[in-house]
Amino acid sequence: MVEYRIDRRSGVATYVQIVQQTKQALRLGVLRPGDRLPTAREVVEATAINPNTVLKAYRELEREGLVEARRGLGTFVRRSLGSVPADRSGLRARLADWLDEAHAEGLEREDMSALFRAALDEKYPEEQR
Amino acid sequence: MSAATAGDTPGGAAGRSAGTPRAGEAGEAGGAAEARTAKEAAREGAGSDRSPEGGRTGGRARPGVAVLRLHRTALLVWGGYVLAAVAVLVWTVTVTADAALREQARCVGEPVCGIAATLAYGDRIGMVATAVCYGFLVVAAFAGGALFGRELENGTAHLVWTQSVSPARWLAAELAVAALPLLLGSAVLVLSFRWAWSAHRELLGTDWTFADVFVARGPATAAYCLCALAVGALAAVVLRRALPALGVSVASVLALNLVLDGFRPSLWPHVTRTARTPFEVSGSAWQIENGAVVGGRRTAELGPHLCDGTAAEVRRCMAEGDITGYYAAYHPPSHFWPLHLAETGIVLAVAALATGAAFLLLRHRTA
Amino acid sequence: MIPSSLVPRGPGRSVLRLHRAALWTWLSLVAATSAALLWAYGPGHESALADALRQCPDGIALCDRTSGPWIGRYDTVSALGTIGVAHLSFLVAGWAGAALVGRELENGTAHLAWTQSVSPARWLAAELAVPALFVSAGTTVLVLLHRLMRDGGRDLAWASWYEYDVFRADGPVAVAYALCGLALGALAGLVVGRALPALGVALAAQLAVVVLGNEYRPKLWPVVSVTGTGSVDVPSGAAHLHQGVITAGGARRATSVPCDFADGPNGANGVRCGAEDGASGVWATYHPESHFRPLQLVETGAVLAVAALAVAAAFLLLRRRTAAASPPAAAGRAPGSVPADGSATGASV
Amino acid sequence: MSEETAALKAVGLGLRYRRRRGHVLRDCSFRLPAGRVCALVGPNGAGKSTLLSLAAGLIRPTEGTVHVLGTGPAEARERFAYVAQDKPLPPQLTVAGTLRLGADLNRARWDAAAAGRIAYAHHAPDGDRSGSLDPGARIRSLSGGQRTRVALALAFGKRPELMLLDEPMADLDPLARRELLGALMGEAAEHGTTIVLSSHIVTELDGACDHLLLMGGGRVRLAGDPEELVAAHTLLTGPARDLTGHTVVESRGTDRQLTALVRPGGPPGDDWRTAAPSLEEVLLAHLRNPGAPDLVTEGTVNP
Repeated sequence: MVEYRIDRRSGVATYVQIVQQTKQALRLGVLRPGDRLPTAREVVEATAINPNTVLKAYRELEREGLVEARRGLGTFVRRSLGSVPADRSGLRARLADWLDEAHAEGLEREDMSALFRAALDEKYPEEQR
Repeated sequence: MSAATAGDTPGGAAGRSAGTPRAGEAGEAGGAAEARTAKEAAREGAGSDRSPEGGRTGGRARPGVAVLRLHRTALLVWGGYVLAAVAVLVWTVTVTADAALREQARCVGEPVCGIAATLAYGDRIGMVATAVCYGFLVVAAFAGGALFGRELENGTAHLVWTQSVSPARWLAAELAVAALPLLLGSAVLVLSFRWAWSAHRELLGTDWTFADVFVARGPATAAYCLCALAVGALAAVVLRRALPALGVSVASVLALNLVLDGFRPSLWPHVTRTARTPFEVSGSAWQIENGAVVGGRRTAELGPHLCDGTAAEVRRCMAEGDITGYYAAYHPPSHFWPLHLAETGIVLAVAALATGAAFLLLRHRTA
Repeated sequence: MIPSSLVPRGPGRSVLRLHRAALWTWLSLVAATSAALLWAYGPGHESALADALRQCPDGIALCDRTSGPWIGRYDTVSALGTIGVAHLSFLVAGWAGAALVGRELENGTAHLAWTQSVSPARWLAAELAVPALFVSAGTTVLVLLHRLMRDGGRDLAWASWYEYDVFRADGPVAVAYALCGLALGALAGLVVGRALPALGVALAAQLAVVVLGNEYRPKLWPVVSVTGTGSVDVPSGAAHLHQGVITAGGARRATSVPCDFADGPNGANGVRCGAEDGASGVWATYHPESHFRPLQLVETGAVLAVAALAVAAAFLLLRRRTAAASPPAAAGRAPGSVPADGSATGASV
Repeated sequence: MSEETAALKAVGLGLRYRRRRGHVLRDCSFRLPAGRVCALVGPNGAGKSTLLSLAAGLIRPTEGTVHVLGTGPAEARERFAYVAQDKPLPPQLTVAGTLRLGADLNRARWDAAAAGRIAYAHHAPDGDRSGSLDPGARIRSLSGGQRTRVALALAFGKRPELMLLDEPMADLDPLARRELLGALMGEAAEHGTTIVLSSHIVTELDGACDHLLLMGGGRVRLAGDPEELVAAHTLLTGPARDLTGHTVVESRGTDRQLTALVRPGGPPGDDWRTAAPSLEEVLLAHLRNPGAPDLVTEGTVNP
């Protein structure tokens, strides 16, 4: 079961945080098709946010076709998000190699992260929110 | 309730999933809440972890039970007091009276004789009479202070009024729950006192006209208790603070008692006896006034023994003073009940007025 | 009684401010009682005397009958005045227990004071000293007026100097009892820590002191003992205590009542007992009216000693409580309900 | 969505204590739709407690009316819960006795399990129950936070449609605040309970409330969805200029530079740098400027 972590000072709208964290869980395989998302009650009891915020996030996920609400049962994952578990195609291993290389070049952790993000933004500019 | 924040505790999710809801249960939850987005979602999937033992109790609120719960100590104290008074009376009428009677028998014809037991008998009966009669002062203190005053002062009353019980219903419950034991206890006290007082009249110096004996021998005892309760409630509703309400309610019922004590003989028409010669009314009568009839007018300022001497001297004296006879105004013992019931009625009327005023004021204050 | 220079200024003033309603109540009570006593001394007495004289033109002392509307009013007012002054100490005790100390502890005003750079001991000193000033002053005024009323109304007053209420209202013991009420009330308030129960405890304690005082009063000064063969003379106005017969062996045997009352010469009560199984005489003990003053002073001392003990106990109790650096309220806290460490928060919902 | 029934509605509501002391609450008109979680914020003495007492029917307004759940407070008594600021409880009862008191007084609605969860279930991470309440403990012996918990247990046990909570967080530690908010949100999620919480700290309710009532000087200054309220305001910074056309809430600055919080009446000129204010900035600006016009967003005004 996924757990949401709400950062009130991030400046990112609360419902967006839930959407993003759900998607990340889908991407990492923490959530798989058929899994049930926590109920609104469970989420708000743990995070003390307004229930409507959770529902708005779930509606957003439903609109994107990632989850579906089954009456009386809960909200369930319909499909996973694109990515295959990294190691089957060796992507993750190659990324690890790249990190070793960067480390050998004397790059700090922050430098690697900035480098990766710059390349990512150049290739796939951030989608409109 | 749930655990701390989700992020803080790795065990949190497991703890929650243990309470995984049963499907389909969510839809019935929610009482009469308005339909809304969250509710819809709850029905759609979320489910509820409402525990099965969370069934609701049905029926109307029971403020009476709640009042008992809140004031159990006071109830126990009242019960203890009634029992103690009855015990003292029983002991006095059996053990002490025996000793006093033996003492009296010993004293017949003796010029020097201790009468300690007889005095103790009278003292103890008189003490209980005082306690039974003036118990209403303690009731007033309790009603103004602990029962209503403290609840209004510390907000317990507000707590109750926002449960499913209206202020008026709460006041009614408090009055009723307090009135019932007061009535029962008063009845026990009055009946036992009547029994004890009449058991050995020959040993008692107390008369039926004594203020405390007069009240303690009938329903006026209960009436004063109820009045003290009502006045305490009114004082508390007006002042909304325990100690001032206590002071005001005690002072008010004491004043009422003193006023009625002063007017007591006037509450029922008295008997007037006139005669040409001086006379004494029976010792058991309550004499209010006596004097001479001077020129057809009753004058209390002239005593019945103005003219002494031989018959001729008396005649002359009366003629000189224009005294045509003597009179006495009094209540015979048979007037006890009309006098007592009249006083009871007045006290109950005051109690009713105070109760009405308390309800009106409460209604005026709250929505 | 206590010079104002001894009253700590800051806390003293705050005591006055906190109990302004009580101050006004006290002042109006003293004023009302004073007015009643003064009325009974002046116009009331005059009208009652006129009533009496109308019935007894020859003089009141020999008149067996005094009644009339003004006499009735005079009797009521003077009796209520006596009762009022004699029972002031109960009012003081109840107030001190409930409002002065009990409520301040209950609602935390006391703790507020203790955190305003006033030590608990100084707070209690101010709590006691300021009311003591007003209580002493007011009671003294009332006692003086009561004496005035009784002295002026000797020709009409029926109550004797040794009757419980009269005795307690007619001299310095009135002030002593009032101060004792204050001290006992404060102690009860400290011990109980809650207004309404403290009220009950304070009243009960004061009642005990007053009842004991009434009971042991005759023993506070040596009694006068007289013996006679057939009768003894007890002077008029004396407080007659005990009497009995002297047996042939010389032993005194008490009897609960004088065996025979007879109006002796000069209005004195002669106690005459017939010869009874070899009695050689009779005896009686009494306090003459001249003992009023020594009895008052000894009882005043005794009651003030009780008050001092109560005050000392209050200070000791306060020191023991506050030395532990925890407010009195914490004493009653259930064990385990307060978490010992910060990790488990007691107040969580 | 049921916009017809307001959980709480005030029309010209006012209260004053005798003539000489003036108004405690003056001409309050607003409506709170059912199902909302409403933060009632404002400085001390703003009239928050008075408003809640009026809604709870504990006092009678001197002017105007207040409707609770579509009816008067007295008629709605069984359907709302109220927790007063000082959390009054009978000191002589035990915790369990207090809950039984609640059961006796709310027989029609009482949910013993819901009350017990609030009072007794204290989930420390390692199962430590030292912080949970002893049912046999007397109310008198409890700490402020523990008493708050019992008072809230009474409110939850009633299973109300509307909760009126006056400063419920004041005595609680941060963890307990979070747990209380969580429990309240759970109640709202499952039963659609309308919740009104008063507080003078708005940040602690951030994210939890979807409605806001700002009180100041006995008036309702702002009412509505906090996001809408914030969106209606803009922070303008620029050379001192004319601000006509905009509703100015607050403006501060020197001759050369001016910072103003406005409700824009149109697109601001190019000289202005614009920024979105935070909710706290909007609230504080209104409190600092009692003369600024009140704002009640649509949907929350009385029809």
